[in-house]
Amino acid sequence: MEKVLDKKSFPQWVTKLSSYKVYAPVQEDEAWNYEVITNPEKVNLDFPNTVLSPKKIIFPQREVYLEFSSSDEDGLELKEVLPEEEPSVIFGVRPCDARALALTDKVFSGDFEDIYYWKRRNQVALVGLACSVPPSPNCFCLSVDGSPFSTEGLDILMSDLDSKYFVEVFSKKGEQLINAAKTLFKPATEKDKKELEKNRTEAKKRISRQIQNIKKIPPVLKGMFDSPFWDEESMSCLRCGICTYLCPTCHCFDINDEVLSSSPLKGRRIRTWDNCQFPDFTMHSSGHNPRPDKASRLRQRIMHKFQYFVDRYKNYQCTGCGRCISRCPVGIDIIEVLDKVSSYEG
Amino acid sequence: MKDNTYIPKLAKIIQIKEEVGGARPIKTFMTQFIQDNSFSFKCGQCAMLSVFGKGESMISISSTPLIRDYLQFSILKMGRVTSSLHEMQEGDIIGIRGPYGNGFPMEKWKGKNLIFIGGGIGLAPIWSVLHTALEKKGEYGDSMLVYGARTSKDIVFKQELAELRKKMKVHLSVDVEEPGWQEFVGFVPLNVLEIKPSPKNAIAVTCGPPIMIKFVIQNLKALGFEDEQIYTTVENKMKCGIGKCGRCNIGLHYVCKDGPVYSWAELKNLPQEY
Amino acid sequence: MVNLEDLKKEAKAVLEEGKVKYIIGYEKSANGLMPVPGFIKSPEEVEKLIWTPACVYNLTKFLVDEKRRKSREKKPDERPVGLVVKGCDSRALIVLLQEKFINRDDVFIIGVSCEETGVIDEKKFLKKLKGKKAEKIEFDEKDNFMVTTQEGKVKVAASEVLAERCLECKANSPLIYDVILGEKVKRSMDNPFQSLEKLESLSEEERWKFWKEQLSKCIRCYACRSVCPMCYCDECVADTINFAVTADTTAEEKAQKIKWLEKSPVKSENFVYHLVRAIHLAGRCIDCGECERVCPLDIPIRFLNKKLEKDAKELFDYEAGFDPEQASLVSSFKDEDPEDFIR
Amino acid sequence: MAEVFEPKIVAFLCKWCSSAGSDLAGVSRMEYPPNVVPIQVMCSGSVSPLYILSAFNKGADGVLVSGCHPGDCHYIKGNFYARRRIALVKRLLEFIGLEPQRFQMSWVSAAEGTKYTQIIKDFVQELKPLGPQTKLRRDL
Repeated sequence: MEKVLDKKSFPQWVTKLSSYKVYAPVQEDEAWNYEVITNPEKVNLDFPNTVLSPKKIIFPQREVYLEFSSSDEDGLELKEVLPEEEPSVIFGVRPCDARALALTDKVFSGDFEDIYYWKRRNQVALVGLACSVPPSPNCFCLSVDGSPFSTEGLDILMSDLDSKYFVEVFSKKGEQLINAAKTLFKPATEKDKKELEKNRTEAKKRISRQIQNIKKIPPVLKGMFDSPFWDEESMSCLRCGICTYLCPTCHCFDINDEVLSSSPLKGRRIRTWDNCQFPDFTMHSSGHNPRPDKASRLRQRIMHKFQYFVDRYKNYQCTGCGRCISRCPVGIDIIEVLDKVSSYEG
Repeated sequence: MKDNTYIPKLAKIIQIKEEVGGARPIKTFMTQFIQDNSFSFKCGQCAMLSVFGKGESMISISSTPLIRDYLQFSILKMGRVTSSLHEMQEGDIIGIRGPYGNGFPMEKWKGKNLIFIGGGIGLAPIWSVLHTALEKKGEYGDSMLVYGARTSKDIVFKQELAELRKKMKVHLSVDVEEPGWQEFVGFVPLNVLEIKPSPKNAIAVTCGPPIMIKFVIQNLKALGFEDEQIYTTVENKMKCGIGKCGRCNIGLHYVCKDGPVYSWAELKNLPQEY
Repeated sequence: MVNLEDLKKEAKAVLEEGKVKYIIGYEKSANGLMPVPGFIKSPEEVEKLIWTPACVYNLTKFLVDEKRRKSREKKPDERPVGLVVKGCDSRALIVLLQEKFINRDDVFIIGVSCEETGVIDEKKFLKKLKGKKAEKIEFDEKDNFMVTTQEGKVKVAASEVLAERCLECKANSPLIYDVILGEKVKRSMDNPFQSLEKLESLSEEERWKFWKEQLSKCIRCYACRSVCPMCYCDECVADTINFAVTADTTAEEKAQKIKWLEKSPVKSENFVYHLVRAIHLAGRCIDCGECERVCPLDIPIRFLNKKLEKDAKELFDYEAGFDPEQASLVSSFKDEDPEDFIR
Repeated sequence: MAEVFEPKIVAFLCKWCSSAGSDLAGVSRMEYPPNVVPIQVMCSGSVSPLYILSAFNKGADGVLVSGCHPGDCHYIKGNFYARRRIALVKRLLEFIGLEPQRFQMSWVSAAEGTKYTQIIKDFVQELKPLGPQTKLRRDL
């Protein structure tokens, strides 16, 4: 289903969605992030790359998933804590962030379906915004099977046609959002479609960065486990967690208990984000650590995204959003690392 | 609604037996589920034990799946969770979730002689598959156990081992000379060379400290065992147990889901990340 | 004006004599304005070295990595490591020497003076360019920078894009060095705590509201700790495993270790982490501003350290990183230390 | 009667002086509010800032660090180090907006039972109007 929406009436659409919890990119000083919006009039869809991707709404950095308490009469009691019923909408989702969620969907399904993830995922509608101008100087979505207007993971994709948005709907959830304000949407005309195609070809040309030959990387990586390449490349790494915590496709997590009172015992088991750059990620309780230094951890980050994930799910676990390049404190550039990998004969 | 594997089922500790005292104590716990007992598993699979307020720890199930009314775990006191388990009394409640891991491919071992080689607490995962093989006498060839520990005090399942000698060949060893010890003195891999088990129509299963596994596999290959005939289990830090939290991988494999049991044919091609 | 060729010449000389293992300096990065930390191993590679107003990193942190790497090698190469050092970085080096974390002959110091200006604050700079993409930035005369963008060269006044710490700079040329480049010029220094005093002047409730909002944003990526040269502990109280675990650590030790803060990135735990880190930096932080630069959520955590720096100066007349022989702030005392707050 | 707020105070008392002072107050049957959770430490110099932050994190409404008078320290210099460290912690906590009255330090010798009770009385009086400490308390 293809429609057209005047930019002027976009705020009315957002107001009509009052039964949803509405997220949109919100600016605070220089940084943009997806937050719950209070005033539909002030939703601004002209924004650079957000610091954190919409993943933080569907796979929050911290979630309580089990509460345990013990009392003298009925001993130990467990209570499963499921996410609340909150139909929500996220506006301004970049295609690369939506593709990232489509990749994370693969991880959290399979033989052990993660009901916490899926409960949230199913109640959040993703309204995408195609990138007419690359939101970050380091976008490289074209190199990893993505594009500035890809639709994977999205319920609706809005593309900017100066005075109006070209609106494509892909799912029932998307249709419900449209039906909430049916009158605002007009059918798309041939002229709109032609203009859309023109904009899209230009948008593609504006993506300045790309990986040389991505196809060569997974096979080359297979033979590079023991190569000294990783020592040289990780010399400047400071072992912080920025590249993984900001990455829209990273899904590693940790499970810990938090005790509110010890007698009578009351507490909860929580899941928080975790990442492979920290030492306690893989350290055995005996102190042995299979990945003891930053070289092995850089290797794990690159291999997981460009070889293990490719073997297991037939996709690169990277959608080219460029956040890890823009925010690395020492300027380690994953594109340069990958270009060196593809031309590496160790 | 598919059951949520993250939520442990409550179980009561019905019996605790102290196997080994001293600085590296080992205790065997027998646990019984409070509500349903529909927990079925394969030999070599593990379960995530929960001590609420402390955390979880992945432990291999050492009782045979043929026993329905309890699960047995032998636990070496190592960290926060295992220490709290060691402080528990009979009747205390813990959480168990699982079963996790691929378990031993026993269907491939029909009619084969089974050679079990264990070191220290490594006997726990072997205990389950060894008793299952004994129970189903006809299906397998004759089995043999080669087991060693640092000192005689560190040997687990002492009474059961004496019982076992009546049913199969058991070769014990201690690492260092000890008054009153008649059997082999020295590391387990050397004991294997001493016993020279025949590789003909045989499967070798070895669990124990990584250093022991390395030399046992070396010696087994010297004795003519093929890579497909040698099985072992791999240890890595685990938190989710279902291949999602991303930490226990060796190369492409998540040890908690695709492992912990690997034949040497598979393991030798995987990177040394355990 | 510091001449880049002199820097290359010095570096090449030291490398050719084999006096150093390698030199840590600022290297041209392939695609951006900002340089990357460079590890120059051979004399030919010195061509990669650059010195521009974008050389913001405090490279002293890599001495911590070097020490860790050396401790893991069986036969380590005992030669010192060359290090390109600005004025503020040299103060960080002095604190590491003062705390005996490294000895003087572990490092060959190539000092570079910022003279009249300093280094840029990347966010201020990009905001100033309003979207135009900067290819290169160079020191120009006295106090402005020459920026080459796609539309040609543009002059930018240094003071508009300088990093906060450079506006409050206390050491514009290195205090310790084996070789020095650029003149040691006295610099008119603004009040070193001007930005801090604005925050201090707020009421208690306003300050609490400010810090509550800021520290609730923290996602505990620990970039501030990873980039800080003073944060060199192997085991940090903030980590879940906050002590050295070896084969013979007993189970009791592991079980009894106190978990000082939860891993959850919630306000209360973020406060414990940031406040204890600030206290552990009291009298050690030399205000290189890296913690604030790298924070992905732009949390102004530098103010926590600035506050303690101001207190150390006012209460105990103590300044970090000026004298390697000086006793450290919290392991020394004076009889006349203030005690008016003690009942 | 509205439920009166009783502040909970965590007091780090140095074993040689302040803790002995509080014992003296107890032995001499001196009356003072029971709001204090005393933690005996070997010296006020051994009170790490992490103890103070952890106390507030676990819900303390007030924290007191009490040691020997300068010159009386069993380890000669412990209280001098404490003086400096607690001064820094106190100013940092004020800077982030914690009510200054919530964190106090005192010198109490083994003979000053009355002074100890007076300090506790004053402390409780100052804390009562502030209400429970919710700023640094765990919000899990």
